[in-house]
Amino acid sequence: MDTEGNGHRAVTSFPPGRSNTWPDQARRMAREIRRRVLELTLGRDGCYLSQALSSAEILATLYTRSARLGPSLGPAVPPAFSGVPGQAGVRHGQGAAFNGPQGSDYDRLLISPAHYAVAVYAALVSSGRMAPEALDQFNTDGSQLEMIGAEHSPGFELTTGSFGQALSQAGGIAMANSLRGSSGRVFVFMSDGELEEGQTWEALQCLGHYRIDSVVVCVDVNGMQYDGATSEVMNIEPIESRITGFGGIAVSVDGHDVTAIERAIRQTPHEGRPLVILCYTDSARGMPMLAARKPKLHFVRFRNDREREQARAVAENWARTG
Amino acid sequence: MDTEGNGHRAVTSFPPGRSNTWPDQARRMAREIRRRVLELTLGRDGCYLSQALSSAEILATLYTRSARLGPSLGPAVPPAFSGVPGQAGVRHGQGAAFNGPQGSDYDRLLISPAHYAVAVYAALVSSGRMAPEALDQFNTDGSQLEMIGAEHSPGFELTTGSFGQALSQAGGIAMANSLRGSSGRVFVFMSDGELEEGQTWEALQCLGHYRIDSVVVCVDVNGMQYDGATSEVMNIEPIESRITGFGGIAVSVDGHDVTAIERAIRQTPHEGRPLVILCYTDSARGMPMLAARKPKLHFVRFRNDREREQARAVAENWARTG
Amino acid sequence: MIELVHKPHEGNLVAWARNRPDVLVLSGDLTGSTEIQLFKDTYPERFFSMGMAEQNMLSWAGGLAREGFVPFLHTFAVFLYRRPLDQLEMSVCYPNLTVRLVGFLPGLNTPGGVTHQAINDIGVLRAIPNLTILEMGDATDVETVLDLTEEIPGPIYVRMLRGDVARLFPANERIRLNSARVVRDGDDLSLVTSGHCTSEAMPATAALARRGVAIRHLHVSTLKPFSDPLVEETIAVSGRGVITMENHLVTGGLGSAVAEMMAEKRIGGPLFRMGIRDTYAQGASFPYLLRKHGIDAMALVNKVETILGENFRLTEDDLRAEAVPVYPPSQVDERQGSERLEAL
Amino acid sequence: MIELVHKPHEGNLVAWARNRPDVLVLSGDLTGSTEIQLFKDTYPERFFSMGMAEQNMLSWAGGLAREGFVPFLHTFAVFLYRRPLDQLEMSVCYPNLTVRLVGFLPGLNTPGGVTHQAINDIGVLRAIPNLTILEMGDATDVETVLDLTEEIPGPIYVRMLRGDVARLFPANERIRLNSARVVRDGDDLSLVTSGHCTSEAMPATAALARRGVAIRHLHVSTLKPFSDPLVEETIAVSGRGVITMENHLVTGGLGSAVAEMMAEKRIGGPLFRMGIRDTYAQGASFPYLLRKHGIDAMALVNKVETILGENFRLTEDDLRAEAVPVYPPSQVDERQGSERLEAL
Ligand SMILES: Cc1ncc(C[n+]2csc(CCOP(=O)(O)OP(=O)(O)O)c2C)c(N)n1
Ligand SMILES: Cc1ncc(C[n+]2csc(CCOP(=O)(O)OP(=O)(O)O)c2C)c(N)n1
Ligand SMILES: [Mg+2]
Ligand SMILES: [Mg+2]
Repeated sequence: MDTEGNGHRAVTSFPPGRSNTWPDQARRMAREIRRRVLELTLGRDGCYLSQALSSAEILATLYTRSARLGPSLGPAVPPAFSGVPGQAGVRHGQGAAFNGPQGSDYDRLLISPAHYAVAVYAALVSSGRMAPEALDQFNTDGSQLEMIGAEHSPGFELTTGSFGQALSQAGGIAMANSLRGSSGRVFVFMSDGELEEGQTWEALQCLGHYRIDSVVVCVDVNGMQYDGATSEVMNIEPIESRITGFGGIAVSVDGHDVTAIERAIRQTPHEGRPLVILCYTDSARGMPMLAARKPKLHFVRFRNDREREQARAVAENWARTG
Repeated sequence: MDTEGNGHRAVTSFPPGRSNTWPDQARRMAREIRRRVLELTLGRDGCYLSQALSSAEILATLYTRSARLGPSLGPAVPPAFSGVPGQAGVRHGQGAAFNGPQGSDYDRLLISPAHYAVAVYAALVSSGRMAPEALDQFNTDGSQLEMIGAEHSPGFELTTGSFGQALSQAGGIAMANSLRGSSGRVFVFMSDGELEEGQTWEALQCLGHYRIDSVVVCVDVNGMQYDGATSEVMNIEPIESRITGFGGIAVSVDGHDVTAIERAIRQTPHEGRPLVILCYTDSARGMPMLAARKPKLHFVRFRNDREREQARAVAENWARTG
Repeated sequence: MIELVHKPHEGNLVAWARNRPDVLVLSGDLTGSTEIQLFKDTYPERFFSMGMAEQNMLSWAGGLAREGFVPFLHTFAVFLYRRPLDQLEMSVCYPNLTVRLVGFLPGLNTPGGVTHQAINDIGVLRAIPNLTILEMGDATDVETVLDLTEEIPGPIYVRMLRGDVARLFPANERIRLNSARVVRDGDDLSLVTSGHCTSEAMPATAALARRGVAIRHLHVSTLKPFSDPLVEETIAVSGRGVITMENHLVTGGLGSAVAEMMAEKRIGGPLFRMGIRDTYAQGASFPYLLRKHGIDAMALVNKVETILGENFRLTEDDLRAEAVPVYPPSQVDERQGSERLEAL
Repeated sequence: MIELVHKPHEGNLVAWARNRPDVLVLSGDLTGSTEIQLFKDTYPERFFSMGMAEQNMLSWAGGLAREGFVPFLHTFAVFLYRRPLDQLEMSVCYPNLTVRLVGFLPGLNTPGGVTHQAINDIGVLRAIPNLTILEMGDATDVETVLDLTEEIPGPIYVRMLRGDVARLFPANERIRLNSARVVRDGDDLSLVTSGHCTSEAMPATAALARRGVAIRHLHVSTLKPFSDPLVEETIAVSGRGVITMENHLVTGGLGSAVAEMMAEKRIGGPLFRMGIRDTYAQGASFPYLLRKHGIDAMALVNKVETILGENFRLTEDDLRAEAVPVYPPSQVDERQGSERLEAL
């Protein structure tokens, strides 16, 4: 395993002169993800902001360090939506181009909770895989940057807006890899709400049964779902023992600590078992002004001018320290 | 809770003079279940025999002792199939009549793996809830005693031939009971193959979330499914920790020991949690001649005259000692 | 000026359930998006959060219904028929239980993309015995459908509308089972629409009327059963043909139901089915998708022109002039433009 | 004397897969009942046991197909479209992946009762974009369908037959996409059948021919797409009407597809749809259920009599005399009688 991380990363978007240790890069990327999604939240009067706040470090760690991804093969500014698979010339999974080439030398990064799309798009921008102006397309008619990402959306490879289906598909991809003798890992980014779907457990059970250890799952355990706290809506704890019981290896980490996430991925022995990193996170991370609204933060719209001003100040501060 | 067991039991089918402690009754009932299903297996040249062999003591314990069931309200010999629910005058769940009246004084017994039907029918006969000649109808055209039971079939209340759906329905029934202030428990008999279905875990999760402790599940862990050993086909172990992780209380017992099953049901504290009794069983129990065919015993047909003779001898012996 | 009713289902459900203690609401973790927050606040003891586990929710509802409760399941339509189809069939429809499925985001009417677009719900569900299928077309439909459910002991699927819903039909002319509403009369062509397409068709038929094309227009709200004599009669006297228009695939839904009636009764025709033409769709705003898939007002005009071999030179402005002013113009962008995000 | 082919799929799959290393088989814990034990024994490294977890199986297959493998899923039909409909749609059909769904126990042809009867699979699946739907009617269909799949890059659902399958069509006249087979010619009535109903109809049309009724009979094996000119032409020249006959609900399947064609093209008619009439069924033997639901040979005779207003006084014996002797008489009870149990 390449413990030195990803040699292919495009980090040119980071100003020279800054520290270029990967954790610093990742932290900067996380800040940029937050800022860009916050700006969209202000510009569009509402967005899946809390998901960016909770997952920024997870995505940044995967893109910066843990997932071996080659340089993007996608255009800096994605073209308009060209059709659904099956229509002339349209193939499945086209959004994967932004995660670079596929093959034995590379890992795969699969996004499961499709409403995290805006955070993924921001991660692509902040890792130099997509131009900043591409975000202007977000959720506009005819754009591939859909609000709920699908497999044509940049950074996506699967159509997972109906939750809980990515892990099974990852299993199929990982099994195909092993049949072909390819050593790439398959990273799956999931939300904690998805742990309520029975299919998630069918998938883990099957990964365990086939001793597939090339699948690494990172779960954003932000403790909330649409209606509120998971503990109130439908309890999922103790997640660790659920995962262990179903054949996985589970590690809980502070989901805002990039080195902790990275270390858990790199150092946890999990031979013959899928690895599940439970990234416990705060859905208001970096924006204390939102903390009072927890756990009802599934979709954030600022309520008045005062809130908007406060938020703008946060964004500007992040831009300065970017 | 009525620790003295079921005062309504009809045990008249047992010869007088025999020991009438409930464990002895239950053991006799188990023997009769095995014998009757074996006779059908011979008479029809094939049947779900191994399911009767593995589950006989579980069903016998539930019918004899653990489940508070009133006397059957069904006719000794069930009439012909009268139509599907929705057709004039046909209501859902009619097979439940054989388990007696419903209401606060009674428990419910729900059968999940519908191919165990023949064992259930035999249990009804051996507990005096159905006449022995009713079994002649088994799997004949126009009879309610279908090979794969459905909710009109004697002893059934749900239509569960597509596996893994009974536990959720039991949850709804138990929740309704508690909304109405009814104290009856809901017993669910399941097979181990059903533990592979994601829905089973959605159901357990929900029972745990709502702290529903009136549901008691008895699983026939015979270690096999259609294709062979569960460990080979799709591993489900460690079942105990899976269940604990999902909010249940799990107890493993020897599924052929009626007192162990009964004790586990009666004595295991499980306040605020559903109770799951994992009855580890032997699918060739009582018929060593079948042991060599394990774990491929999902449907048993004797292969030649010698086997049939041997089997007939076993049946006769059971009849004598019945 | 047509009335715009704000969240008709939300308040109606609460009022209607007041003296019906057996009515329960089950939520699939989309309480705010399916207008049941008020129910939850008003009757917390009758509201049950089922999380994101639709298979369990469907079977669980079956269990509740077996005990005499009347569960109303609220989630997006796709999560009522795709994820839990087996449970819907075996735990609810086979036993013919009194379960009500309230499905939101019909057809292309969602900001959520392909995974949220219930473009084939009617097609899938028409193939399920015992199930009654109702589709809401206006605020009156929404406000009166709960009363209608009481006439139907078996399971019901309601293709629901949310948010601000136009009132197209008088508030006191309640929805009736298997009974279409006559929107307009005429004998050049027959038009049968359902759901949103009814309001889409109204300006088109009005503008065409000015050009001398008289269209008999029915609004259908019961997709199953489908044996309304009014529909049959309308098809039979169909002049140059019958058009169906639905926010759904052309296969399996309204268009197919009409085709079956026409073929079996050998009446009317030819049939022109407007709808999504056997394809999945991308995520975008509703008006954009309606246009792209040819099920908006102008598409209807074009279809009529093709059938009649004429060109009426109708512009978007002509249609807008006819448009029942459902939304105050200033709010159109606010409501439907993709620029304005809504939580799902 | 018509040939009876023993397990045509089993051996065919093994032979066909020999030089196609990308072909994988996924089993839903029904290996012995879906004729893939031989595949498992022959290519153990290409056989994958997925247990009883159909949702995972469908999505997993999507993952394999994305990587260039061609998974053939084998289980009972109900467990391919009911339990995992969402996964079938979102993980397989939306991305238009090369996944093959081999579904057993079509319609009422199962000892398993309502939970095992795929009586609405065609109806549900015709509403799914990108999916091709094939139904097997004889051994030649079964033996040649794998070759046909290679012409279709997207997902395919095959309604499969198992066990001893009659050969109705010459072994060298392979199944073709969207191409019906002419079983018999005539101009009094048109008859379109699929699956088992084709062999059910043959003795009936033969006996009716002796009474002077000339029926044009087509066997359809592609349910989607459904645009075969031969079907259209047959419907158009339909004499006194068109009969469809299918081992499926009358809604959503062959009958609806024909109705759509008739209504849109304004051809032929009236249409008489034979099939299960919008109801679930009990568990019993196949012949018993076919008779009870009116889709056996005698039911077809009765339908023709009703249409023509005649009584041909045909008896079961008359039909039996015509019957393609598919099963050696001595084996009939063995094979189909409910007295003889089969494992599912
Ligand atoms: C199968 C399925 N059911 C329901 C939904 C609707 N839905 C969208 S987001 C969401 C909440 C899921 O929880 P989580 O992803 O943890 O949400 P967050 O932390 O972002 O609030 C739900 C129920 C869905 N997308 N898929
Ligand atoms: C949802 C579903 N999938 C598949 C089947 C087909 N099936 C019938 S029995 C069986 C084996 C299930 O395991 P188990 O009940 O433990 O079997 P046993 O111990 O009796 O061999 C299967 C897969 C089914 N009935 N339901
Ligand atoms: Mg969450
Ligand atoms: Mg078992």
